Amino acid sequence: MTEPTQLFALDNPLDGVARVVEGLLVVASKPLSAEEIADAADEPLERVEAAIRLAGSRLREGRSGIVLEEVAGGYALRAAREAAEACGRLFERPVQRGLSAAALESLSIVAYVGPVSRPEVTRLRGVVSDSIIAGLLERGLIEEAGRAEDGGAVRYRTSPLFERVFGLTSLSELPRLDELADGPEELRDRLETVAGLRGA
Amino acid sequence: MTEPTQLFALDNPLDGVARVVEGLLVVASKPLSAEEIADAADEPLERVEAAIRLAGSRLREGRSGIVLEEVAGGYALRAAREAAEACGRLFERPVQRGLSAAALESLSIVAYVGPVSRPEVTRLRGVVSDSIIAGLLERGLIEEAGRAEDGGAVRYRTSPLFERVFGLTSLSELPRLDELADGPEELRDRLETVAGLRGA
Amino acid sequence: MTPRRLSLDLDAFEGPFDLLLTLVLTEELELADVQIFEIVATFLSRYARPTDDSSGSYVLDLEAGGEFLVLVAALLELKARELFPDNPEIELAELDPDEAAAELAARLAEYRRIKHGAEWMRERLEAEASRFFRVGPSPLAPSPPRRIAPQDPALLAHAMKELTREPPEPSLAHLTLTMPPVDTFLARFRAVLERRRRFVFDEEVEALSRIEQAVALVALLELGKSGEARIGQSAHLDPITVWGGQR
Repeated sequence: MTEPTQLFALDNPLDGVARVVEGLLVVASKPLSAEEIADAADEPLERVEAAIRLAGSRLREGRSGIVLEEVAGGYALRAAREAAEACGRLFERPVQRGLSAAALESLSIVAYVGPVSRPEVTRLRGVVSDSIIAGLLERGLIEEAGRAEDGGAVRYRTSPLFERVFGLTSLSELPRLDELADGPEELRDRLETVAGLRGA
Repeated sequence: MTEPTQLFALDNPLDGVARVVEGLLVVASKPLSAEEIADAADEPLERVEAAIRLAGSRLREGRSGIVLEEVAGGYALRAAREAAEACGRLFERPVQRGLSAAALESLSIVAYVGPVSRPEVTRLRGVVSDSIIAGLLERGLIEEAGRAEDGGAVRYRTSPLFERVFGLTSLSELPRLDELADGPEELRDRLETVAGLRGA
Repeated sequence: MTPRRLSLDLDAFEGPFDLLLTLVLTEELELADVQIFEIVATFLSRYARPTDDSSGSYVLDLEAGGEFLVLVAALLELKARELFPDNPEIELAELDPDEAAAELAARLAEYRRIKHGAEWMRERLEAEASRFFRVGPSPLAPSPPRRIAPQDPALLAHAMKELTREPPEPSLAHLTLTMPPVDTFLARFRAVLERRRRFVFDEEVEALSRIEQAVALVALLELGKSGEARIGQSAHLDPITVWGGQR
C-alpha cells in the first residue's frame, strides 16, 4: 500500500503540532478552545490555529470517518455523515416499557402544576428531584419553558413527546382532578401542605 | 495543498467501510469488537476486519495524532504518544493516578485469582483489604462478578477499563505468574537450605 | 540494642517494636492492619550484615534474631487467629511441623507471586503513562432519544393523588407501656405473707418502676378486698403496712 501522506507529513513543519491537536481532541470529552489547545501543546496561538486548520483539512467529510468540527466552545471530533446510519445503530437503545414512580410523580407535577422549576419540584415532592428532572429532560418528556418572572430558576413544561407517549392531543386532556383541587394553584398549595406534613 | 489520499481513497473499495469504522470508534465510549462494528456498519465481518486493518494503517503512531489500537477485547482510538506531554497538561488521569502498592497488590490478586471475594483478598494479602477493594471499584478497575456458588460474598473481577488502562488486549496477556516467581517447591527448598545453614 | 526497641515505620504504626506489641495486646491497634513482613524487613536491614568474603551471604546477629523470632512468631499466631476466626480448615495447632512448613511455603509462594504480579503492573503503568484515551462519552456522540412505550395518562392522575394524600398520623404504637400482669404481684405478696406476718408495701416496691408500683398497688387492693390481707396506714402519705389475714 502506498502512503502518500507520509511524504506530505515530512513536507509540512506544522504537521507535528497538527498531530498533537488531533491527539488532544480524541481524548477530550468536551470541545476544546484554541487557547486551551495552545496552552496544552505549549505552542503559540497562531501556530496552533494554523495546525487546527491543517488537522481540519485532513479530518473532513469524504476524506476521513473522523471529522474535526468547530462548535460552540471550540473544536471537537465527530463521526462523518457517511457513518451516521451506523452510529445510529450503535447508539440505538431498547424501548423503555415503564416509567419509575419517581419519574411519574415528577411528570405529574410538571403536567398538572407546571411550568415549574427544579427547586419547586423538590419542594412539592418533598424529595430532592434534580436527577429525576435531568432524566426526564434527557428523555425529551419535558422541556425548558423560560425563567420565572423574577428571573429565578429555569422552569420546565411537558413536551410534545410527552403528549404522544401519553396519547394526549393537549394537556387539557389530562384526567381531571376536581376532587383534589380547583385548578393548578390550589393543587400546588395542597402539595406544599402535604409535603410540609411529611417533612414534619 | 495537494491531497494525495483522495486519489488513494477512490482506488480502494474498502475505504468507505474504513471511514465508517473510524466514525464509529470516534463516538464510542468503550472499545468495540469487530462483531459490534460489523453489526452497526451492517457489513460482513471479514470486510469489516479488513477495513479495521486499513483504518489502522492510517491511524498509527508517527502518521496520525489519533491512533487505532486493539485493546480490551476490541478496537479503540487513543492519542498518539507524541501528544502525551500535551495531554498530560490538559487531562487528569483519575483512574491511574496514585494507585498505591497495596492497591496494585489487590488488583494483581483480582486479575490473577479472580473472580475473588473481599475475604479471599484479605486472606491472600494477610491484611484487611475492604477499603482498597472499594477504591478499585470506585475507579472502575474492578467490577462485581456475582456471588460465590453458595450464595456467599460478592466476588470481583477486573473490568474492561482495567485492560484498557494497562494496554492489554485481554487478561491472557498478563505474564504467567510462575514465570515471575518461584513455586512453593523452590521456596520450600530455600527455607530448608536456610534452616540447614543455621543448624551447621 | 534489643529488637524490642527496633524502630518501625509502617503504614499503620510508627514507633518502637515494643510499643506496637503493647498496642496490639491492649487492642488499640488492629493487628490485621499491620504488615508483619515489613517488621521482618526492618529487622533484617538492622541486624543482618554482609559477610566479609564477598560471597553474597549475610551474617545474622543470632542473639537478637532469637528474641525477634519469638516475638514475631507470637504476632503471627495472633494474626492468624484474627484473620481466620471461625475457619475450621485452619487448625494451625493441629498441623505437624512438616505440614506447617509446607502450608507456610505454599502461602508465601502465593503471596510472592502476587507481589511479582503487582510489580509487573506497576512497571506496565509507568510504560503506559504516555497512552491517553478518552474516559467518558464523546462530546459529539449522537444521542438518539430513548424511545418510550405508550403510557396510560391515568398513571399521572394516580401519582398526583398519592402525592396529595395526607400522610397518616405518626403511630404511637411503639410507645405503648408494657405493664406486668397483676397476678405476678398477687403471687409475690402471698409468698411474702407466708414467710412474714407483716410487711411494709413501700419497702417492697421501692426498686420498681412507677408503672410496676401502680400495678403492685392494684394487687395489694385486690388482696385487701378478698380478705387475704389487712392494709393500714398511720397517716396520709405514710408508708402502707400489710398484715396477713384469713383466707
